[in-house]
Amino acid sequence: MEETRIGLYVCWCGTNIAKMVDVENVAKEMESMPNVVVSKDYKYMCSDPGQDLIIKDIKEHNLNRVVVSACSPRIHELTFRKALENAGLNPYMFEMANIREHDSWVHTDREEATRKAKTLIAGALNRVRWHESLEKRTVDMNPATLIIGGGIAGISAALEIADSGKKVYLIEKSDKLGGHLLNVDLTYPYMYSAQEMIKPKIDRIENNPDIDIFLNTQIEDLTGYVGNFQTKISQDGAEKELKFGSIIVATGLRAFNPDSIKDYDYANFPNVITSVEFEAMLKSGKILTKEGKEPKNISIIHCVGSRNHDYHEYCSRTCCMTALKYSNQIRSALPDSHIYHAYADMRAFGKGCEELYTKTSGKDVIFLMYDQKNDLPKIKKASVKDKCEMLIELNEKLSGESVEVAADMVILMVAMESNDNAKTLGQTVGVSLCGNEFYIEKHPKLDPVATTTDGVYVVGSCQSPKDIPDSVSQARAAAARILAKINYGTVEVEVTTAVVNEELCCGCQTCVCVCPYTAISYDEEKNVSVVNEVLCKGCGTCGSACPTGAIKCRHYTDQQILSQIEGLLSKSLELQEV
Amino acid sequence: MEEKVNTAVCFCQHTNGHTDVVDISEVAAYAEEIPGVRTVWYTSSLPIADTREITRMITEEGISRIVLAGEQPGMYKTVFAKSLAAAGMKAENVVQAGFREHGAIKKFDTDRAKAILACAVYGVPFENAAIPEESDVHPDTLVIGGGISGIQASLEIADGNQKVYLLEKTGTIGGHMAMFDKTFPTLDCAACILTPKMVEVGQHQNIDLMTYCEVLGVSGEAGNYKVRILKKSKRVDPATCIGCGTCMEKCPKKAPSEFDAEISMRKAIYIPFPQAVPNKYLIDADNCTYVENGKCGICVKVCPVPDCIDLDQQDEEVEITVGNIVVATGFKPFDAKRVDQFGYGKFPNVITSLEFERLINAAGPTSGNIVFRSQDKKGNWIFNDESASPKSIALIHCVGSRDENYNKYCSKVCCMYSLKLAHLAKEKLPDAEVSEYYIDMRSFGKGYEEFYERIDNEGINIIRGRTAKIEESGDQLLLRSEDIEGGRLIEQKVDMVVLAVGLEARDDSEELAKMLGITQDENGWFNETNFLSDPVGTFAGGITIAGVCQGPKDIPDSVAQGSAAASRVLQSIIKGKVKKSIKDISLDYIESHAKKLSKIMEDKL
Amino acid sequence: MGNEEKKPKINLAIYWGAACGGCCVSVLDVHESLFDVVAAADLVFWPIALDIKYKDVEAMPDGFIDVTLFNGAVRNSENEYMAKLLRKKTKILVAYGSCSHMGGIPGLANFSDKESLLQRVFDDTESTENPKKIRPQTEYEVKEGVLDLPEFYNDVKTLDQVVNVDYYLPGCPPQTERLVEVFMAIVTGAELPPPGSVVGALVKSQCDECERKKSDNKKINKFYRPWEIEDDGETCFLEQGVICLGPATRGGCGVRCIKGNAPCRGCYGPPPDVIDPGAKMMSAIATMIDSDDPEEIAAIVEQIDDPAGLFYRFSLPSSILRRTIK
Amino acid sequence: MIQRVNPDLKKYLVKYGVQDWNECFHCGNCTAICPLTDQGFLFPRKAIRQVQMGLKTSLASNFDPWLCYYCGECSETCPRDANPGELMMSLRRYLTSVYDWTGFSKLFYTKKIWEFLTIIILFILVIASFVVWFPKEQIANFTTYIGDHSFLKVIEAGDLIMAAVVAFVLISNIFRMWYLTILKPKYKVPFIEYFRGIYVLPGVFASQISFRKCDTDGRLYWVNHLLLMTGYTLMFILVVVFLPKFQVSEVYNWYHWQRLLGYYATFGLLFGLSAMFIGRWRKKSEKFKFSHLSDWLFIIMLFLTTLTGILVHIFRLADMPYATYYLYIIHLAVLVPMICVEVPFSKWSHLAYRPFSIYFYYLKKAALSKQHKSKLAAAA
Amino acid sequence: MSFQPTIVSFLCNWCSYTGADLAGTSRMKYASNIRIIRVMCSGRIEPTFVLKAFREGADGVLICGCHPGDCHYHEGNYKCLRRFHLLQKYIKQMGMDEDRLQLKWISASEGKQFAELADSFTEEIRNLGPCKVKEVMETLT
Repeated sequence: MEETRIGLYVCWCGTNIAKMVDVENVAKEMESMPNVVVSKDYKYMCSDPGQDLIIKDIKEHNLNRVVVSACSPRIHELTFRKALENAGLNPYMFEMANIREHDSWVHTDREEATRKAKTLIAGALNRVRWHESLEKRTVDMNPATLIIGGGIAGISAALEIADSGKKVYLIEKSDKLGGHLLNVDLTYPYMYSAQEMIKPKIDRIENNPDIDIFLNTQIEDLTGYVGNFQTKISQDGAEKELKFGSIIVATGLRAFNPDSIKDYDYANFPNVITSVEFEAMLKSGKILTKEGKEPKNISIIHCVGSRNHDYHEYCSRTCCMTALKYSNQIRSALPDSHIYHAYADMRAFGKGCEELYTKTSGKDVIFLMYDQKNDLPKIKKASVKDKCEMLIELNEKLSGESVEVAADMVILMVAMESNDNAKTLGQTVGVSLCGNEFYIEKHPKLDPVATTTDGVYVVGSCQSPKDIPDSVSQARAAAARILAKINYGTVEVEVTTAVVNEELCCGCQTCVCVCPYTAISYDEEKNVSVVNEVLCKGCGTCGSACPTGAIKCRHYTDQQILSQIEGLLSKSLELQEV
Repeated sequence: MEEKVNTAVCFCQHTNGHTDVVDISEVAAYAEEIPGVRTVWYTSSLPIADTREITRMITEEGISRIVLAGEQPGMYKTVFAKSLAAAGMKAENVVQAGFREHGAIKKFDTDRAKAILACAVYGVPFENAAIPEESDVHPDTLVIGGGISGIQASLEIADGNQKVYLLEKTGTIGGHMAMFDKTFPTLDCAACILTPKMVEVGQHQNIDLMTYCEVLGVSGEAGNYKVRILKKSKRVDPATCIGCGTCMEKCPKKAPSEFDAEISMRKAIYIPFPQAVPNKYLIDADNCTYVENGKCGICVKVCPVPDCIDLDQQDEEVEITVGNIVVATGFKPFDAKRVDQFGYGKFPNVITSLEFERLINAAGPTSGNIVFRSQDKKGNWIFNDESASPKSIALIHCVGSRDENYNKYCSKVCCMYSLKLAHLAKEKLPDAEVSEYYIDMRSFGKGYEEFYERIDNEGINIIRGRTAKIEESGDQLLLRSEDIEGGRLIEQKVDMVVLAVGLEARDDSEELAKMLGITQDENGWFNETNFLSDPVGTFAGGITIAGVCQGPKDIPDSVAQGSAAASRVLQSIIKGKVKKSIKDISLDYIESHAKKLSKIMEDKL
Repeated sequence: MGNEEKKPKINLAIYWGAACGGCCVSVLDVHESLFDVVAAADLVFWPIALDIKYKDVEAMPDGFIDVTLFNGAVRNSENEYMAKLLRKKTKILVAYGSCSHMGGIPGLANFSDKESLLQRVFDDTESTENPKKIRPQTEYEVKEGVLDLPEFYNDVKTLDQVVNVDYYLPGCPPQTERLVEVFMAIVTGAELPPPGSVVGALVKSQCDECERKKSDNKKINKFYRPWEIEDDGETCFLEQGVICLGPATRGGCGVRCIKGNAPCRGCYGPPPDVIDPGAKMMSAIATMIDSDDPEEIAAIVEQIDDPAGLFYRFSLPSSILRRTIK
Repeated sequence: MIQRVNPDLKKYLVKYGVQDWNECFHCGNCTAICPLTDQGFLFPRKAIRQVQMGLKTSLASNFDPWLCYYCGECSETCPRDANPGELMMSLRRYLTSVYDWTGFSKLFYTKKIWEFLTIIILFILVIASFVVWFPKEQIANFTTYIGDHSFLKVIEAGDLIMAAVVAFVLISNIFRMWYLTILKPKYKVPFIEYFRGIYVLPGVFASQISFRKCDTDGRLYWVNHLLLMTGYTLMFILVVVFLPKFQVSEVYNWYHWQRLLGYYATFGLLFGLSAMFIGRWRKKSEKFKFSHLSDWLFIIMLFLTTLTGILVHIFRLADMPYATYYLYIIHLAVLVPMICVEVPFSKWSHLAYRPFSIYFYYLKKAALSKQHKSKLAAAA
Repeated sequence: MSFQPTIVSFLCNWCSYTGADLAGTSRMKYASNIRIIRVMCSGRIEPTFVLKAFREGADGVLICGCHPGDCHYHEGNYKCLRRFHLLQKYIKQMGMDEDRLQLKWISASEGKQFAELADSFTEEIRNLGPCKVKEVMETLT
C-alpha cells in the first residue's frame, strides 16, 4: 500500500473565516498531524489561483489525499473535486472541513472558533486517510421505450418520443387505442370534440413506423434496470420479448361502481345512470330515458364515490367540470328541461373553468349543495301526482332547507379509481402504490412523473385523477426525461453506492427489507445479498442495518466515519474550562 | 361512398361586441364555394331551441353532415347531434370547426379560419392537413424565466446534453417558489426541495445562467432565433465576487427586499436571499446612492477583491442565437390594494398571503415568528422580530379571483395554500384562533382532499362564506362574513388578516408576447396551441410555454409543464428539425392538402 | 512414514483465568484426538490437570512455551499476573473461549462494580452471616507469615486488554473440532494467519450455516422471549420476533443453539469487520421494527427488557463502552 | 316540511324585475356587506336562494326585502354581478302582490297594460266628474272661493272614501303579511311583545332611521328619502285628511303654519323626486341601475302631482281662476289614480309594509330569542 | 459557565446539514461546542458511531434528520428513529443519562431552529456535567 500523503488547505474566505479563526495558526499547527505533507492557508481557495495551488502541490508533493478547510461542502465540494480530477487524482480522495458556515459565521469567540476549526480539520484529516478511489460509472441507454397503456397519456407520450425518431413499444390491454377518451363526446371547458382530437393522433400512431403497437397485450414479467429493461409480453396468448431503456406507465383508471351506495339505488332505478353512460348518450345524440322519453327533469349528483370516507377520500378532480359540461349540453339539446346539480364544492379551477361555471349558472341550472361526507341525497320513487319518475331528497346547505327535487333521469358523477390490476402491474414494473391505490411518484412536487425506480415513469390518471391537458403535460414530461437520456446515450449511476462483501454476507436479508429503492436482492445460489448499483442511491441505511458488517457504504464507510469521530474528539483540541 | 355527402355549415359566432374577430361573412362566402356544402346556416337565425324544426330542415335539405363553425361551436353541438340522430343520421356527423381551438381568433386570422372550415368540411383533421414546414434547428435553447418551470425545463434540456441559456429578470433564479415556506400538501419545505435544483442549475455545465437580464427583441424564425438581451449591470463582477458580504454589511442604503415581499429591508448591494443562485452580490441601481449622485462608493472601499465592484459599469446588450425558446415567465400576485373593502394598505395587519409566507418562513425576516407589522425608524412598515404575535388570524380566500370586479377566473392554488398557511399558523401559534373563509374549497389534486380533512381536524375554523369587508375596531380588525352553512352572520374580531391573493399575468407579458409572436387570452395568460392536446405549444414555431404564464397552476403541474416544454425542444433537437409557425402555411396549401387527404380516405373506404 | 523426519514436540500450556472450567473440559472433549495432541505436544502447564506450580512457569525461559491456550477473563491480579507471565513465556498466546476473547459471561460483572459485588456476596446474600463485615484481604497475617490473596479488580477485562494476543479461538466453549484443527495446524507448521486473527471460526456469521428459512420479511411488531412463542422450528427467529444474535456472530459452532431451537446468543463473537457486535445487532434489530410512529416504536423497544445484557451477553468488556458508567 | 324545488318560480318572478339571479354562487358577500344584516335576518343571499330554488312558501314568509333600503353596496361588490340589491327590489314588488288579496297588485305588476288602463280610466273619471258635476259658474271665481265652493264637499267626501278604501286594502294586506310572515311559519311571539313593538312603529315610520346605516361612504340617500317621505306624508295628511283646513279660500301670510307646511312638503317632494329622477336617468349608482316600469310610473305621477299642485298654487296666488281650475282638475286627475293605484297595489305601498316589516322583525326576533332561551333552558 | 461540553452531531446532508448551513449563512450565533459530521441520510447513523463518539470523549451526541415524511430517501429518518429509541435505552442501562443522546428533526429552512437547538442542547449537556465514559475507559487501560 502506498504511503498516505495529505495536503491540507485552510481558506481565509477573505475575512469571513479569517476574522474568527486564526487561519495561519491552524495551518501551521495541523502540519504536524500524521500524514500531512503540506499545510497551507490561502485567501480564497475556491478562486482559480486557489485551485491551481492544490493542483500544483498534488503534482509537486505527490499528494494522494487533499483536505480543504473552507465553506460548506454543499457549495464547493464539486469545485474541489474537479480540481483534483484536473490534477489526475481521483476526486473522492478529498474531504472538506466546513469552518465557515459551521464555525466562523456562527461563533463569537475567536479562540474557541480556532480550536473548533482544528477539531473539524482533524476529523477531516483522519477521515480522508480512509478514502478510496471511486470511479464514475455509466450504463448504456437502450433508446427504445415501452409505454403501457394506450389512453391519451400513453398516446401523447408515444407520439412525443416517436416524433423524434426513437422506437416506442405501445402496449394496450384492450383491443383499441384511445382509452376512456373514445367514449367522450365533448371536453370541458371549451367544448372541443374529444373524437376530433384523439382520432388523428391514433392515425398518426398507427402510421408511425417507429411505434410498434401491441393490442390485447399483457405484461408477463419485467427485468433489468434503467437503460436496459426487458420484458415478456403476451399478446393473445402468444409470448414475445422486448428490450428497451425506459418505461412509461400510463394505465389510467376506471370508473367507480355506484352499486355500493344504497341511497342512490343505482341497481334498481333504470334511469339512474352513471356519467359514463350519459356520455355515451350524448355521443349518440339521444338523451332519452330507458322508456324512450325525453327527460324533463335531470339531476346530476356530484362526488359519487369521491370525498367520502366510505368510498374514496380523495377528490376525483374532473367530475365537477364534466357535470357543468353536461348541463350545457343538456341545455342545448333539451332547452326546456330542468337541470339540477347536487354538489359539494364546485371545483372549477382550471383555465377557462370558472368561466364555464359562470356561463352555466346563467343557463337556468339549479345548484343544490349537499354534505358529501355525512348526508347523501336519497333517490326515491315518485308517486303519480308528482308528475315525475323519481324524487331526490336532500338537505340543502345553502338555504338550510330540506328539499325534494323531481327527476326523470339522475346522472351519478362517479369517482375515478385505480385499475384493478394496478397493484400487480406496479409490482412487475417496480412502482409502489400510494394510499389510494394510485401509483406513487418520486416526489409529489418536483418529480411528479418519475418513480423511485430509475427509468420508470408514471403519467396520467394512474398517478392520480387528471384531466386531459394535465395528462398530456405529464406524458410530455416523461417523454422529456427519456429523450434527454436517449440523447445522452448513457445513464450515469450513483457512485457512492453500497456494496456487499460476499465474503462476509451471511444471507440474513435484513438489508433487502430496508432498502427504499429495492436495490438489494438476495442471491439464493450464493446465499448473499447483492446490491444493484444502478438502483442504489447511496443513502447508507442498509449499511447501518447490516449486522455482519458485510455492507460497505462507499464514501461513508464505518471506518471513515469512526476515524472522523476520533479526529473530532482528539484530546488536545478539546475545549478548555473557562 | 356512392352517395354524396351533403354538408350544412352552420356558423355560431357571436362577437359580443368585439370587432377584432374572424370575419364571419367572408368565411361564409368561402364556405359556400366548398364542394359538398349544401347550405349555410347561422345559429342566430335558427330555432335552436326547437330540435323538431331543425330536424325538419335537415330532412328537407337532405343534410347528412353538419359542420359547426365559430369561435367555440361546441356549445351548440348537442342540439345538432340530437337533430341529426332524430333525422336518422349519425350523430357523430356533427363536426366542429372551432376557430379558437386552432388558433384563429383575430381578424387577420380569417384565412386560417377558412382553412379550419375547409378541413372540417373535407373531414380531415386540421392538424393533419396543416403541417408546417420544417427548418433546421439551432441546438441551443433559451429559457425565459428562472422560476420552477424554467428551472425544470432548463435542467431537462441540459441533462439531454444541450446548451441552455436560462434568462432571469431578477438577480437570482428560484422565482416565487423560493419565497414559500412549506409546500402543500406534503408540507415539505420549499427551500429544501428547490435549492438543490437551483444549485444544480448554477453548476450545470450546459446551462448558461443569465440573471438580471431582459429580452429586448427577438428576430429570425423557428429554429434560428436571434435574441437581443439586455444584461443589466450588476456592478459587481460575478466572476471574482466571492460572496463574502462585507459590502452589504457596510452599505448605508436600504430598500425593501423583493424576496421578502417587501416586508423587510435589504441593502442597495445585496444577495436576494442567502441561497440565491448565483450566490453573488449585485447592486440595485435604483437605490444606490453612488449611482444616484456619485457619492458614497463605500462598497468599493471595503471589497476585499480588487476591481470586483465597478460602480460605473453600464448595461450591456448581447445577442444570442437559439433554436427554441421556452417561455416560463410565471405570474404576479394580485394587487390586494384594489379591493377597497379589505383595507389592504390601510390597515397594517391586513397582509397578503405572499407576505405571510415570508413571515412564517424560518428564513424570513422574523425567523418564522408571526408578528404584527410595525414601523421602523424611517417609517417603513416592516415585520420585526420584536413585535408581539397575533392571537387570532383569519385567512380570506379568493381575493381578486372568481370576482367579476377583478379577475373572473379561479387562481387554482389559493385554497390549498391558504389551508397550508392556516396549518402553519396554528403550528407556530397553537393558542391562536385561526379561521378561514372560503367560497368553494378546491382541493382537487393528489392528496389535497386528504390535506383539507387533516387541516379541518386541527382546530381551525373553516367557514364557508366570503368575507365582505374588514374594518378597524380598536386594535383589532373586524371582519364581516356570512357563515353560509351555519346560516348566520359572523362579525369576528381578529388580530391579523391574510388575504389569499390570486395570480395574475405579469405586466410585461404583453410586450413579450408581441416580441415572440405568441398570443394571450383575455386574462393575459399565454395561449397554448391546443388546450387539450398541446398545452405547452404555441402557434409560433419553436416557442413553447410552461408553468403559470399559461394559466394558474400548482407546483407539480408547473414542473410537469416545464418538462413537457423541454420534451418539445429535445424532440426537435434530436430530429434536427423544428416545425415553423402554422401561421406561415397558406390557405391554398391547407385546402389542397385537405382535399388530397380526403381523397385518400375516400379511396380507403 | 519411517523416512519422514519426526517433528519435535511442541510445548503446550493451558491456563484458566476467570472462567467456569468449561473451556478446559472442552479440551478434554477431544476424546481420542487427545492422543494425537499428546503425540504432538508436551503439556508443560495445565493447572486443572497437572501439578505444575507457578514458580515452575516462572522458571521457564522466555518463549519456552510454544502455544498457550488461555481461557477465562482477567478478573483479578492473579489472572493478570499469569496472563503477563504466560505472555512472556509463550510464543503463540491463544485467547481460548469467549471469556478471554470478549469477556464472556464473567464480563457481565461490568454492569456492576467491585464494591457492590463484594457487598452482595459478603453482606447481602440471604445465607451470609457476616456481622463483622469481613471482606477478603489481599494480605493476611497468620502465624506462618503473610498470606497474600489476589486482588479482586473492579472490572473484568479481556485477555487482549492486558497482554497482546496472537490468536483468538472463540466459543463458549469453543467447538472441540475447531480446537483440534487449530492445534494441528500449529503443530504441523501450516501457514498461520496473521497475528490477531480469529481462528477456529468461520468468517461468515451464523446465518450462513443456519438452515432456518430466511426471507426479507424482517418486520417486527412485537419482541418475544424464546419461551413466549411457539417456535415453528423452521422460520428465522428474527422473523418470528425472537432476538437471535446469529447475524452478528461468527459461524463455526455448527449453529448448535439454533439447531436446538434456541436463538444464538453470540458466544462466537463478531465477524471480522465488526467492532461492536452488540451495537451492530441493536442497529439491525431496531431497523426491523415495523413502525414509524415514535410512541409505538418506544413501546416496542420497551419489550426488550435488558438490551445491554441481551446484546452484550458475551462481549461486554470488549464492547465500545466496556462497562457501566457511574 | 319538505319543499319541492321549483325552477319555474323564478321564470315567473322575472316579470317583477329584470333578471333571474342565477349567477349567484352563494359566497355570502351580499349578506356580510349589508349594513343592516342582523342575526337571523340574512339579507339578500337567503332571498336569492329562495328564488333560485323556487321555494314559494319560504319566500312568502320572508320579509327581509322590506328591511332593505337598497344602498347598492351588495350589488357593487358582488363577485358574480348577480345584483342582489335589485333582487330585493323586485321581491318587494312580488311580495306586494303576494300580500294583496285583491289581485290588483299582481295584475298591475305582471300585466303593465292594466296599470296604464286603470290610471287612464281614473284620470278620465276624475276629469269627467268635473265636467259633469262642477258648477261652471264657479270657475270664474275659483281662486277666491277655492276653500268653500260647493263642489268641495264632494271632493272631500270622495277623498275620505278613497282614503278609507285604500286604508282598508292596506290594512287587510298587512294582516295577510302578518299571517304569512309570523303566523304561518309558527313563530311564537310572546303576546306582550306585540304591544312593546307598537312603540317602535311610529318612530320608525317617521324617521326610517335604519336607512341611515345604509349611507355608507357619505351618500345622503337617507336625507333625500326623509325629505321625500316626510313631504309626501305631510302632503297626504294635509290633502286627504285635513282637506278643509288646507284648501281654504283665505290666503294666509307666507309664514302661516299651513303655508309653511305646504312649502316644506313641496320642497321635500321636489328635491327627493328630482334626485331620484337624475339618479335613475344616469344609472350611475347601483340602486338606480335598473328601473322597473312601476318605479318610473310612480315617480312620474308623483312629480306631475307635485308640479300641478305648485302650478295650482302659483296660479291661484296670481289670481288666474281658469288656469287654476284646469290645473286643479289635472292635479286631481293625477293624484287620484296615483293614490288609488300606487298606494295600495304598487310601489307606494311600501310606505305601509316597510314600517310593519320592522314591527314584524321586532316580533320575530322576540320569538326567536324566546325560542333560543327555552332551548337553552331545556339543554340545562 | 464552567464546564465546556464537547458535542458530536450527526446531520443528514439534505435537510439538517443544509439547515445548519443556513444558520451559518444567516450568521446566527450559537455555542461552539458542537462538531458536525455529515452523513447522506440519518438512516446511515449506526449505534456504533454514537458509542464511539462517547467513547472518544463526547459529552453529548445530537442526531438530526429530515422531518418525518421529508426524507430524501423516503424513510431513512424512520430507521434512525427506531435505532435511536433502542440506543437510548441501552445507554441508560449503561449508566449514562439518556438525554446525552438526542434525535431532532431539522429541515433545510430551519437554520434558526438549528442554532437554538445547538444552544439548548449544549446547555442541557452542561447541566448534566461531563460524560465519564472516556475517563472510565482511560482508567481501564
